[in-house]
Amino acid sequence: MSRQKFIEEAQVVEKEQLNPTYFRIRLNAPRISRHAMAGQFINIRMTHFYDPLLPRPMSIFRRNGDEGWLEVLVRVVGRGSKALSQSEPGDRFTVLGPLGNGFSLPKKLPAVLIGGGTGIAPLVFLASELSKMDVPSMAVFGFRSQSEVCCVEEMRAFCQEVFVATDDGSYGFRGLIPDFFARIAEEKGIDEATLYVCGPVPMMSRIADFSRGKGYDVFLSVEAHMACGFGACVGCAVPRADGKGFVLACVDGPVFNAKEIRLGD
Amino acid sequence: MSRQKFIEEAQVVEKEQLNPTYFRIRLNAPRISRHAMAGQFINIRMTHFYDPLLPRPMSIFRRNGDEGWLEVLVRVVGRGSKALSQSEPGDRFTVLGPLGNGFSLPKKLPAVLIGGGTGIAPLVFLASELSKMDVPSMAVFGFRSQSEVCCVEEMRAFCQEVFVATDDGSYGFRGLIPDFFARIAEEKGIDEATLYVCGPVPMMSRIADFSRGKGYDVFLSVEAHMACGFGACVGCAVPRADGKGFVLACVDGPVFNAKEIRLGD
Amino acid sequence: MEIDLSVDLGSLNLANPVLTASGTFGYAQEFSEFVNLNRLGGVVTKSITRYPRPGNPPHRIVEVSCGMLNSIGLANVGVDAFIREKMPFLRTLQCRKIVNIAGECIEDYVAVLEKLASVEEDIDAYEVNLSCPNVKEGGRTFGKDPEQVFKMTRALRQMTGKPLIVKLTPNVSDIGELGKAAEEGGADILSAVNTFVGLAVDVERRRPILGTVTGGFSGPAIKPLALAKVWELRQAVDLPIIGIGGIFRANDVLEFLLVGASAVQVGTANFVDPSISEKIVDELEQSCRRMGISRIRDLIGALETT
Amino acid sequence: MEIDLSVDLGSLNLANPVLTASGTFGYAQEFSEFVNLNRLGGVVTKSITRYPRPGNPPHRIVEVSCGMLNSIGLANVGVDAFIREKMPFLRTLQCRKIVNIAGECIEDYVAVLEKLASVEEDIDAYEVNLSCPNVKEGGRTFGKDPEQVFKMTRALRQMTGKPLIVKLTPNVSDIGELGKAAEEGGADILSAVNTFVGLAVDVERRRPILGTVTGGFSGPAIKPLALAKVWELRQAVDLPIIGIGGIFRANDVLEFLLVGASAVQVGTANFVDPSISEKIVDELEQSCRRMGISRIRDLIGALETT
Ligand SMILES: Cc1cc2nc3c(=O)[nH]c(=O)nc-3n(C[C@H](O)[C@H](O)[C@H](O)COP(=O)(O)OP(=O)(O)OC[C@H]3O[C@@H](n4cnc5c(N)ncnc54)[C@H](O)[C@@H]3O)c2cc1C
Ligand SMILES: Cc1cc2nc3c(=O)[nH]c(=O)nc-3n(C[C@H](O)[C@H](O)[C@H](O)COP(=O)(O)OP(=O)(O)OC[C@H]3O[C@@H](n4cnc5c(N)ncnc54)[C@H](O)[C@@H]3O)c2cc1C
Ligand SMILES: Cc1cc2nc3c(=O)[nH]c(=O)nc-3n(C[C@H](O)[C@H](O)[C@H](O)COP(=O)(O)O)c2cc1C
Ligand SMILES: Cc1cc2nc3c(=O)[nH]c(=O)nc-3n(C[C@H](O)[C@H](O)[C@H](O)COP(=O)(O)O)c2cc1C
Ligand code: FES
Ligand code: FES
Repeated sequence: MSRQKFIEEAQVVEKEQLNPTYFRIRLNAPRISRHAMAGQFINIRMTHFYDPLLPRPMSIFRRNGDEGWLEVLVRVVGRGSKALSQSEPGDRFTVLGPLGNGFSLPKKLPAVLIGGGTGIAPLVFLASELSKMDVPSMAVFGFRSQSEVCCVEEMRAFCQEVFVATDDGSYGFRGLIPDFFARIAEEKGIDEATLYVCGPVPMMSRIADFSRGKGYDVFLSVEAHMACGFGACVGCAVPRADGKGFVLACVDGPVFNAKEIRLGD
Repeated sequence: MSRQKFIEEAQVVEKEQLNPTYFRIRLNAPRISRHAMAGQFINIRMTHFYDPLLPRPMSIFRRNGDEGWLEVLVRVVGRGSKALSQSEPGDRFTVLGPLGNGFSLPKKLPAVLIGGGTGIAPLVFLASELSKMDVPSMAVFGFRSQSEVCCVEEMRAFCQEVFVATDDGSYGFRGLIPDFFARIAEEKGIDEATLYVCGPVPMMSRIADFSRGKGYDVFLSVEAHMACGFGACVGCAVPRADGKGFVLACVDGPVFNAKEIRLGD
Repeated sequence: MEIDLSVDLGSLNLANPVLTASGTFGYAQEFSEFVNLNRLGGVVTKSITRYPRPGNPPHRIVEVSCGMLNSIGLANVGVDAFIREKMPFLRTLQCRKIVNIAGECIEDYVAVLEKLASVEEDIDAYEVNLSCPNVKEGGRTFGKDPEQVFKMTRALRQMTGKPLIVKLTPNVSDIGELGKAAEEGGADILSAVNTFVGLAVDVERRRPILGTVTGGFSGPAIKPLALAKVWELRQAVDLPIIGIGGIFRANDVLEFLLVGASAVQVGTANFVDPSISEKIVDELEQSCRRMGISRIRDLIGALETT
Repeated sequence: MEIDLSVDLGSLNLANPVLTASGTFGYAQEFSEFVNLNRLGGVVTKSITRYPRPGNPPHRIVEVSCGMLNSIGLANVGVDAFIREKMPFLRTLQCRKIVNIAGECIEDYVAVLEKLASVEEDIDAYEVNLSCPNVKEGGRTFGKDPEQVFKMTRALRQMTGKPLIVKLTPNVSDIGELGKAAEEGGADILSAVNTFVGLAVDVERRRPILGTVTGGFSGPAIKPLALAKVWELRQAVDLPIIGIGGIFRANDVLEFLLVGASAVQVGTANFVDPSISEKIVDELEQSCRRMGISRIRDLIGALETT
């Protein structure tokens, strides 16, 4: 795997606060945008000072290769993401990408895109790609509460069906995504599918467990603490399912077949 | 000396690039502005990240206590001053001030304000105060070259006479301030005066040397590496002329009688 | 929920774990217009020596990435002027008042303690700064040699019944050894760490920026190092530990408590924001509330490593 | 003005003083799309061990103020696969190629050198990573004990005529002692420093963030410490020194040269900007031009301290 990567001085061209903690940031990064595939990520350096020091990995959420932009969906959790959320049009960030392997095309249909929180970001990109290729898909998205719900209308344009759950029931189904998906799978009698899952580890674990023994191909997009994003630091190790060492989230992933890896706690 | 100091979240309300390296930045800091005296400074914290870590001392250049703002004249020399220069209206900095002792009123007249580079900043403030009190003053300002010349018109409104020199002669007198001042003093037959001097150390040294034995009171506004700005770190030591230890630039100064201190190299 | 922030370091009880670090808080009065000093666990004075010290020539300070180097050189008014000019203010405080002492030979330290005896009723504890060159023994820092740490602690122990805090230097292979030496010498409490040795160069002038070539490195940059040292010390000794190094916010305090410190000192942060020590106390209470911790002492040494 | 950036470290001549640090530059190929590797003084491989090592469990990395902690655990393909899979690319490079080796006992290191003998014509020097626990001697890091540094260096010295670089750990009271031990053991060059021991805590989970509790601290935060260590080492030994620690730009390189290093290694910076090593070479030339320095070697050890 040695696709081309680019370092670009990307200018913020739009920023929108979607809800109390999510921000959509559009960056002008023509070369990365043109080469990006769904499931890949970029590494964004926040500042030329030394704090925060390391670039922050962010999934590619949307892109337009012709117009040369890409977007990230940022949840504010710490200093780096906060700095990103406080950027304004005109600000510049050094961006490295596209990084990692994207999602591979589904062998079993339908494609079911299961996302929690900002984990929906790479799935929105994937949905738009599948839709272009007329691959039938459905989406199951979960959020903490109504205020965080986003991208639903957009997804309806791409997918045959879109289901939404919130932890507190303030929008859509009330409860956790794994339960919700299990119910949908049963009701609809889905016994073959390709699941693309991105979200918190407990959510991904439970879906992987639930899928075991069923006719599902399951792909997980995982997060790990990263420094470089391109295989040099060997920091982003994810334990292999077979116990034989580790794979690297940044170059072997971030998308893995659920059978390959063991998710931590 | 225990005048009141304030910590304010000051908003940038104006920024103007005066020349390739000087910036004028207006900050909304009503309490500091109201209490500021000419010769005092503020300590500006650039960021809430830890790099740059320490606040940067900047002389108060102008202020309007009624409107609640003050201005600094910033020369870009390193990371902190660069960050300041890149600020935009709306940005906020934590500012501590007013710090240090200001200039005392002249006992001998005229007041001669001798400034080099951004050393002119506290002298512009001083000139406006002297002018309000109808104290006669003259100014001798030096810059590297014409492109850096600033505040001359403004000073003409405050002072009886304003002389300008540039190192390369591209504006006004050609040469260094100490020579220029010596010539003016001789030509005008100034044998009593209060000199207020702020600029590079070699310039201040030479003026202090030149003044020795003459009928001048000489006040120097000195810079030192500072951490706190209010007497706690004991970092900003300036050697005493009598060899008996040190005075502190931040609380005993930054304005000192030239007889009190020994300037470094 | 009522949050109990109090901690005990042996017989030294603090209303909360936040102390200020020696040399970064003056004689406390300098901060009285920024901080309600009585809200702090306590204050530690700058190092007091037998005679007044003017300190080192400039530059004494330089900023480095996420920290600073200093070569203040123990500038202070000396013990006599301290008693005369600084104790009257300290006496008015209700929080714990800890006097830090330093010197160039054991006799110096002893002389300082002898003089302080006259005001000892207003002092809650002594902290012994051992990061000074022992002029009588070839100039090597007292604090780097366990034997000297032991001797010094024993000598001072015999002079006072007040809690004796021995402040350790981190510039050694094995800080546990130093801690044990202080423990054997009769220390009640250890504080760790003093500054690390650092250097910065003015490339244009081809000179070190500090007048003394190297200086003491402090600030957020040293926090991971300091946490590792406190952790190492925690494995080696049973005495209560005061954690020091790069503390700027409540979360930093909690990190130190978890690795085994019973209290902390806030240093360089006071220069960046003179009101920060009190803010940290406020934040600490909020953090405990958010995390459902009713007694902060329950966090001390509670790091799970398996 | 023609600028001569070349430096000599004994018999090891570099076109410029910029090397890459072990473990931060993979096997060099990872950076070939970002950097013209032949513009560098040389590259240093990650530590190669006798057998492949998967490395430590996650988290292996955490950011701290102006730096990072790592507990990679010497993950590498092992010497056999290194020779088979990584040497072919390295062989194509014109810059200096330095192979870093590590192990858990002297025999491990010896075994790695024995195997590398078959490709030694394509290797310009060896760098010996001593910051590993000596499993046969109670797990204490080889590099903290001058006796073990001496033994290891002597053992490896007998096996190769190539320049032998001994990489020192900074986590000791006296790095000069280690340098002397390596010098006596027959080292040609010293490199300093490896990472400092650091710790970071996940307060919510009450656990260390790294799987191994403590980890190696690197990045701009450690530069002042590393400069002080190189300075200390410079007073103690005559061997050429390679300075390492927090180098991100040309000015940092010049600081290390002035305190006495003859070359440097760029580490963590490669993660922040994969093209940085080559940029530093460019900047270095510009800085020399601006400062009127025609031969960069004239700066080595040129710090004025009086
Ligand atoms: C491949 C990939 C794709 C991602 N995509 C997105 C996305 O589309 N939108 C989004 O909001 N977030 C995304 N993340 C997560 C995002 O990178 C982290 O939230 C961000 O790095 C946190 O930085 P911070 O400075 O705000 O937080 P910090 O203050 O650094 O830490 C806050 C939290 O982040 C965790 N953390 C610390 N260091 C790292 C590290 N090196 N890498 C990851 N987490 C760390 C800490 O454990 C802590 O819980 C992605 C992560 C990966 C690996
Ligand atoms: C009382 C006082 C008033 C001042 N008024 C003004 C003013 O009105 N306008 C203006 O442009 N500048 C003024 N300065 C100087 C200004 O504070 C410095 O230029 C600024 O701190 C440099 O910060 P930096 O991050 O840009 O540079 P750095 O990258 O930190 O360093 C660049 C240069 O600044 C010097 N320096 C480093 N640390 C310090 C420190 N702690 N204090 C001072 N210099 C340091 C270095 O030696 C170096 O030459 C004043 C300084 C003092 C003490
Ligand atoms: C400017 C300055 C002066 C200091 N003076 C002393 C001192 O006089 N005595 C002492 O024991 N420690 C002194 N220290 C060390 C601090 O008390 C503290 O141990 C160290 O700075 C680490 O904490 P920090 O990172 O929070 O600053 C000083 C530190 C600084 C920055
Ligand atoms: C992720 C990482 C892995 C490292 N692996 C090794 C290694 O395998 N062998 C070694 O000798 N040093 C290793 N080091 C230490 C570096 O070579 C270097 O000595 C240290 O990082 C300090 O330099 P820096 O601050 O420029 O990163 C590693 C450092 C990092 C950050
Ligand atoms: S992030 Fe560096 S190897 Fe994956
Ligand atoms: S700057 Fe701290 S005492 Fe003057």
